[in-house]
Amino acid sequence: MELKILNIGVLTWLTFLPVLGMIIVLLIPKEQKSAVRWTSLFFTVAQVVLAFMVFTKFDRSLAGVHDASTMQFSELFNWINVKSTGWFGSIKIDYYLGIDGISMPMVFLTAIISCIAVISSWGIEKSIKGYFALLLLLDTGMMGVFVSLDFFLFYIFWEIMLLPMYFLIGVWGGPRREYAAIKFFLYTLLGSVLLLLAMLALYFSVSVIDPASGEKIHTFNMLAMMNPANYDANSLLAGISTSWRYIAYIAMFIGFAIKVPIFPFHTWLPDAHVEAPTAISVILAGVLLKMGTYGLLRIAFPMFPDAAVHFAYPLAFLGFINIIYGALCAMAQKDFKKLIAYSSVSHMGIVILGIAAMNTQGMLGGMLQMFNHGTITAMLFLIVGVIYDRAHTRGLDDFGGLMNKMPNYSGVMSIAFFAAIGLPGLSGFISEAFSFLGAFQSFRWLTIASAFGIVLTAGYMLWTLQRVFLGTLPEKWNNLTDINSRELAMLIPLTIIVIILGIYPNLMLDVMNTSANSLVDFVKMNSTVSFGN
Amino acid sequence: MIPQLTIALAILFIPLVSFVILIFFGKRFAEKSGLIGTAFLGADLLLSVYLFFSKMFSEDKVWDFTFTWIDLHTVINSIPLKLDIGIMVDNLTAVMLVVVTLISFLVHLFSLEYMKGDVRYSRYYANLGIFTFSMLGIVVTNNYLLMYVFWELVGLSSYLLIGHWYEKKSAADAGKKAFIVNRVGDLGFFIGIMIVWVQFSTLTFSGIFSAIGGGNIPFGSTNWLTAAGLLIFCGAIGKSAQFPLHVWLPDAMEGPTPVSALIHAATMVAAGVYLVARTFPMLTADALLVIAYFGAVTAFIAATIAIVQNDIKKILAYSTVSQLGYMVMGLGVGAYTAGVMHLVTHAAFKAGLFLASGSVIHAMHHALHHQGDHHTDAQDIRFMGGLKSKMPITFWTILIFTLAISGVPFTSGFLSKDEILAGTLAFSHFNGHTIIPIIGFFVAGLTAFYMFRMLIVAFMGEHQNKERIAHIHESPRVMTVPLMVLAALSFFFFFSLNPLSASHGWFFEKMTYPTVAVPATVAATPTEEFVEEIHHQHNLAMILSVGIAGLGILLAFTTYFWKKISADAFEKALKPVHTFLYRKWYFDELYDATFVAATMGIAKILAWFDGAIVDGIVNGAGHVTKFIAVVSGKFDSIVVDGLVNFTAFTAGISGRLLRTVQTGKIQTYIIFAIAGMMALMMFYIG
Amino acid sequence: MNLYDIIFYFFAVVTVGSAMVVVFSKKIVYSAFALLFTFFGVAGIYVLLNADFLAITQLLVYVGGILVLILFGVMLTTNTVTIDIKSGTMNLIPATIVIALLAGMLGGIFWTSDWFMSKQFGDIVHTTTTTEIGNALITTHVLPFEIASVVLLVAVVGAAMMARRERNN
Amino acid sequence: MLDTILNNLSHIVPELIVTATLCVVLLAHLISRKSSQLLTILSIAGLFAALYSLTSNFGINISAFSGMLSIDPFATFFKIVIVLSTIVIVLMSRFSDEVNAEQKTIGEYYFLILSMCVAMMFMVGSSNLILMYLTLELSSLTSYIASGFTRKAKDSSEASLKYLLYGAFSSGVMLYGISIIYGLTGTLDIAGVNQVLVQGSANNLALIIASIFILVGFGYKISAVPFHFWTPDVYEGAPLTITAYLSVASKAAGFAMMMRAFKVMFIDSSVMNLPAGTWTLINGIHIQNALMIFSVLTMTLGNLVAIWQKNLKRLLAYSSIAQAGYMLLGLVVLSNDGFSAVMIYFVVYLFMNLGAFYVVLLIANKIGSENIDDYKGLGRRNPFLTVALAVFLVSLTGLPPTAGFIGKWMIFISLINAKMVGIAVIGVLNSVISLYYYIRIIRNMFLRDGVDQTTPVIEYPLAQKILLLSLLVPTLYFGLFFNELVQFAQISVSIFGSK
Amino acid sequence: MTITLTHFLMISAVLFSLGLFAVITRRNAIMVLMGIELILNSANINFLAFSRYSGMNIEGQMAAIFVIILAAAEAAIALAIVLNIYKRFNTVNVDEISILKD
Repeated sequence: MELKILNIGVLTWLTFLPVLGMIIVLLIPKEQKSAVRWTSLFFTVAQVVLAFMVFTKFDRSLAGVHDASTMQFSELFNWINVKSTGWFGSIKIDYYLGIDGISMPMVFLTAIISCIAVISSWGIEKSIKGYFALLLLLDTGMMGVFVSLDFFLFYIFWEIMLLPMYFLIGVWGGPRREYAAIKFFLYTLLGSVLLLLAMLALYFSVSVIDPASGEKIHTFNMLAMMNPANYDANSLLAGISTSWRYIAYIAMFIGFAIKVPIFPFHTWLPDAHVEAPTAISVILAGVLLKMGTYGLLRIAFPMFPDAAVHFAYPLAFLGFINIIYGALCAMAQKDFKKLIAYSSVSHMGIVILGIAAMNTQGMLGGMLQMFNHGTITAMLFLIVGVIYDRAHTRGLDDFGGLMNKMPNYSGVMSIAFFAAIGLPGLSGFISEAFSFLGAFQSFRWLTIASAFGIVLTAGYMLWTLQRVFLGTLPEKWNNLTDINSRELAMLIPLTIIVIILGIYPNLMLDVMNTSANSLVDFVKMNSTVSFGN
Repeated sequence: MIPQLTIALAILFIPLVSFVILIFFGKRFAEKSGLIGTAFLGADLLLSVYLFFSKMFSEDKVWDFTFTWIDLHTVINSIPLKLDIGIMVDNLTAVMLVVVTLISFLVHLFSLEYMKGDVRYSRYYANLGIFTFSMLGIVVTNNYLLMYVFWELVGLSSYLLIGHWYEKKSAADAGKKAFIVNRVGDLGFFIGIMIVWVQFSTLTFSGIFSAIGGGNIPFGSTNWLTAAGLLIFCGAIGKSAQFPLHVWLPDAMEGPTPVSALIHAATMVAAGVYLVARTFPMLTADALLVIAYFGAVTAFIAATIAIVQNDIKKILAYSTVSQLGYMVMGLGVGAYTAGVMHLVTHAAFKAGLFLASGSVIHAMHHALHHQGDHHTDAQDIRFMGGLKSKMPITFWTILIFTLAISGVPFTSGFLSKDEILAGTLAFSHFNGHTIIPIIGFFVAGLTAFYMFRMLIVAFMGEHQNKERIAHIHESPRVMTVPLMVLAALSFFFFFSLNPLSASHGWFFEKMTYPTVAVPATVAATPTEEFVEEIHHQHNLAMILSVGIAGLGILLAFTTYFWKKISADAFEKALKPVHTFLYRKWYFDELYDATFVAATMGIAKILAWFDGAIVDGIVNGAGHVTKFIAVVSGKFDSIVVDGLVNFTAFTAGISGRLLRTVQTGKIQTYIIFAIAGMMALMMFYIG
Repeated sequence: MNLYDIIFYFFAVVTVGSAMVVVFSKKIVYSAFALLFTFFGVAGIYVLLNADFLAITQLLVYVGGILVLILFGVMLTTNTVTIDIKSGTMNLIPATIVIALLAGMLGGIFWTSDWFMSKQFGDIVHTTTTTEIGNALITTHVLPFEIASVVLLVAVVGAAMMARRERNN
Repeated sequence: MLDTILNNLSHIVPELIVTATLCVVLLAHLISRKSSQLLTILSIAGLFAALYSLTSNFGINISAFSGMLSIDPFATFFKIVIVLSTIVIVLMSRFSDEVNAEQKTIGEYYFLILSMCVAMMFMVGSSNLILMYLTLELSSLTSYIASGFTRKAKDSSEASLKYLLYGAFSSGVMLYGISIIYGLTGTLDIAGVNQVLVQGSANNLALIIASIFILVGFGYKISAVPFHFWTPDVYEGAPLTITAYLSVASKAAGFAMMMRAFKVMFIDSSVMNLPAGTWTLINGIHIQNALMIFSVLTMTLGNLVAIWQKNLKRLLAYSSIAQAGYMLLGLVVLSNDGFSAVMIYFVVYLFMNLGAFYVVLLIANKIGSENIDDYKGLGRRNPFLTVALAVFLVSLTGLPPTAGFIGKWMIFISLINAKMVGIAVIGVLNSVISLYYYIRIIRNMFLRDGVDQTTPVIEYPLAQKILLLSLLVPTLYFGLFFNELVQFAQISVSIFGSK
Repeated sequence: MTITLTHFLMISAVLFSLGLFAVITRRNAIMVLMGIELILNSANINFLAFSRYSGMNIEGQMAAIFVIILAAAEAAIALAIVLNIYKRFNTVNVDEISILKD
């Protein structure tokens, strides 16, 4: 599948459109605030349009995962080529983009969430140029992570996001923004340096024949790293179930787990969410968390199938802890945003549980849950943002009876809440159900235990709903206004997605299905194969 | 898809259309929304009736339509993995469709007057629509997946309906409680579904049953089959308010009374029984036994509680729980048709009871409002009394319903109840669990007693407050017509032409026992033997039940009408028992003290744990102060510190220690350099 | 014990003894003068080591140059009115420990090491090395020699800059 | 002999040009005491000429002056780094109010910078222990004076004294070590030393002690823990330009000398069965372990103490200590790719560190402070300057897409290639810690508001902007396109007299 | 007992240690400089001793010459710096000169 605009691949467009937007935003004079906003909006909308084009043109029958020939819209150019010396092979790094069923939904999600983040940032007044420039840069980083197939490139994008995020939380955040920002930064950096080491270890363990020169070279090509035949016999990561392989897997896992975040690496999340401005919370929950699980699926599982299978139960156990622990923590929160943040922990646990099952249902469920959680939690954060913009408080006990005062708002809110609870007919249900169904096949008791999470989720969600929306309206909120059309504009698309995917999940499952099956088969098949022999 | 199924689909979606129209354009229609909703339901009812008759006169056992919703393109246990969903109509479905649409229609009709002037009038009708849709969905689906989907939707819509007056904290609480308690049951249901799915890779009823019939049982163990059945039954425990999850139903009386009629009499609570009926073929003898006991215990507990309640709706609520227990017990003992039949008959008279009570409450409200009395509870039967003359239609219909529920001959209730009791006798005959029929008969007596207690106290005797009674009027026609319709349906001839036995009526003829799929070794008594035994026990059951019901009624009249026995004296003498019953066996308190408290406690502990321990895992001595602050309950003010701070902390401490070396005195530096040099030498030499 | 040995021990005692005075003397002027003797002693040792040119250079540069510089330094940095030319000590205990250890270790290795020694040690001709040094300086060691000139240039310019008196402020 | 010497002279033309320039600068200052601009122009011209003539040394790999000096790609590479950084420093000095205030001695200032440059250029090529000592001392002597250049300031004077005492002590100890080596091997030529040592006749104990003594000298020059103590004090006290120069050029020269010394002196060239590009040390010399300990200590201490600094110069001093720790990792692996990683790091370090110092200098010119607290709210007052500083700091942390990442990345590549995973983990964890203090500066600039909100926007001339850009662009460029850089470093890794 | 290389080396070791001791312990900057001169002298003794006992290897003597040159240059610069310090701080006691510290 190929799609080119002006002879440049569509994935490049998708990735670098925001950078283009950023440059233009930086060139606009500081005073023209609305120009800045509209420019940002234009570029993100363009990105959505492109993503939608890619989505429609995407060939559902091609698997991708480990197979370069079925990667779609792929672009492969040589980027770095250091000629080999007598004592050091040549360093070849490619600009290699491509998507398959694992990344397609994420690409789509990223585009939508970024666009919505721009809309929800309309009210930002402080250093508006800087804000939108950073937001667009962040967008590029996220998109890049999901489309790159070269590990080095992936890592660059992975890290590029950190700094914009730091500033976006740190400058435009709440009262404890500095703390939250630095905490986020340090945590994720800690994870990514471990990832870096694992990446280097992989690099030196894998070598392929360079088609250009015919010599054997090390490579950062992810697909090459997945092929057991490419491993050098005596390299660090050769063999099967060796301690080095386990160590590398765990290092990588920690890197990704911090992003997800998996207990006990989750503590940055509540702080970051609470302090971040609404749009950033939306991006954090909507896209950033998915990068962790995406990394597991794209990198950790296929490259370390033996370790992935070996650690499947511990992984599922962590998923279980996430589900229950996140839900219980959410229940005790008094801050609306913090509650949603913990609910994210809980919901991401379902993703973990699903993908740890290593079967089609679980994998699909997990992947779909990634997408669904992205949309649902984004909605929830937007909902909190709407009320916070009006009332300047997020205390759950400060509210009550908003249902009467803000009926439209409450309508959208109900959908988001019930989607989060996993109500059938809304998108969360089918993904959770698949995750559990898949997990049950692999881990019977653990899944039963995890399933208690759905009761707890209903508990804290409804309790929240009651505290904020039901009951009587306190006097002080008598002048609250209902949701305005701009806010509706960002919530309605997500609502539509949530409902459509609830009724017809095939729309998304179709895209992922072939890849998920392929991934499961690939991991299973290679988990008993010795690498490099 | 055959045309009849298209009609079934139409029946399913008409209420949804009603919902969508009313939710989006309700404001515009305002007062007309009620009429719109009622009209839609009327059409729905007509279609259902048509479908009912065409099914009854059809030779086909079942009309089924299945399609693949999600295909996972993979194979597991050599079965292609895909999610098939679809709809089906068999006799059970056809009957249930009529029951649901009929009750729903009547409730719509009744509400036109009852809910007049409500702040969210159109929203109310919209919610009724979505509720009816979900309930119909449960009925027409042919697989557990959709069943679960609609199951949850029923939960949602009941949440909306119960919490309709959400400004009242008790109403919002009740809605939440209903949803969460149901979720607990659903959890079991869901786990059951997981077992089934993992084993059979399909969720359609026919697929599962044929797989089990083919000797394929979960994880190769009949225990897992029993477990799967019981877990699915968990869903029924939740929805049908069985012990121990019955606590939500009485609270749910916070909703508008017609809603109670709809969801707590005829539909939502019936869903659980329906689920058991659907699952019947895969239930093992052990599972059925457990189910029977759950039903019996529920019936007993609820009946005892109902005796001492004063709130008219609470009494009805507990009587519902009790009757649901009856049905479940009926299914559990194997009296499939009897259980289902009781579901249908009960739907009619219980809906009638609720609507009638609604009528009374409506009148009381009206009167109290007139008086400017906002303290008197309009639902308390002790404040009623002597309403007979003022509200004749209501009184007479309610009398018929009460007779029906008490199992007096010539009523529909008698027919179904009698069969269930015969079933329990047969059951005990086969396996010796005599406690089941004993409870069954005892509860029948209790039922008669408390129902007549309600009737007598509320309608007969003298009204205490002259002024109030003057303002009490019979309800308008839109409210009384549904009562009359339901009263008519409470007579025997709709179900069987023989007033004393239903077993030869059309219902028994059409509603045949499903084919049991479980392996013979674990199956319950074979159907033929069992039916044979029921026939043997029938007369005994009839005599006993009529006798006991009569006893109960007599007792009620003696106590409350003739006042030969002082209820107060009894109450005083048995104070602890009374309190125990009045407090509903302390179930709520127990749950609050255990599950709720434990969950919240754990949640709080974990939240604290998250903030203080996980986050600040090695924050060390510096955090002792914070620790103390946490203990003293100042959790909110605690600054949550994390690995960041841990890093900063240890790094900081060591950094600070290392800084002290930098004294600014050059010779100290040189000493350190020499010392470092020496250390290195020692390292190599030593 | 031949003459060579006696001369060695004489210079050794002079060197070490005066060095001790340098290090341990309370008065800085004493130290400075003791340093003179140390330099002398070292020069004597140079002679014993067949380094006549070096010995002379030592005398010229150290005694004639460095020592004078140091004495100037002492004079310029001590207030001559209140003669407080005592200099305190510090870090005595750690210094003693560290230095004792180091000295012991050095002595140990010097005692035990087998050094790179030419086989023809016995028949060394005691000649002057001046010619050789001269030759080396313009052939093999011309680069260090030239760099040394840069060093001196830097020293001159730098010292002049540092020590220059500031006018008008 | 004369012919040889004359011939050899042609290979040190760059050094000669700089030497000539320093004489000319001195004279020019004597003649015209007013124009400091002329001095800058002369210096820059001379340096560029030297840079140009360096290009003719590409590919030459010979030994000159009777084995005293190696003219090899390795030396040429470092000479380029040194000359480049000297150019930047000269330009920075031109813009430094602190330096320009000393109008009377400005000639000496440029003279000192240039002589330091000459000393370092010789340092990186010297392959004789006595020449090493000599050039090391020359560069040190110039540094002592240069760091006391603003001699009227107390802190500058103190820095100068401390530097002097510490340097004299260290080089004394190093000289003593050299003398022991001489005793053990009978030669001062590092290749000759190696030949003797390979035969295994030398006493191990003496050799260890001698090598540790020598290490003291090197450690002092590159400020490795525990020989780093002078660094913070001197960096803080010295003029900013000198601090910047010391942190880059001086360190580069020290590293080059150390790498050459160890590689030529201590490797066992008789061991054959090693992978290409790696080598092993002579039996009994455990310099590898020592370096490992040094590097870990150096980066950890540098990072941990830096967290507490309030003065930006002092913070950067500790940061440069930590950076030296990372570079030492490249030596630990004992392989060509480790060496080339260090060399790449230096190029990167040149741009990012000088860039950071340059911004600090520009800001100090305006607000007269190097205190981190005074940086609050600067982001608003001059976005470009502060964003540039942020980029340099991010690069120092080692985050993509800046060049600093590539520097660290190459170091870790060599570590992982050598399967030294444990030490690599320590390295990456350290870079996480380093983020904590670098980000503090960024935080103050952008996240905090200044005390005085009304302070005007900082304006500065175009020339200063151009210099800033010319440091900023490579910092970003090499982060994404490091092809040539890596290739150049890999070619340049060859040292005369080693395999 | 004849005089051997070791004798010379012992003198050198003693001088080196004394020099270091002076560097560490004396508070007066000039005394510290004297200590450094002792260290340099001790190294020179080593060079010359090794030079003689390894068959008149001229390299040792050359090294010694350069050391002497450097010692002279260093002394000049050191004294200039010390004088400058004296002007700023009015003392040459090293431990009192510590405004730069953590």
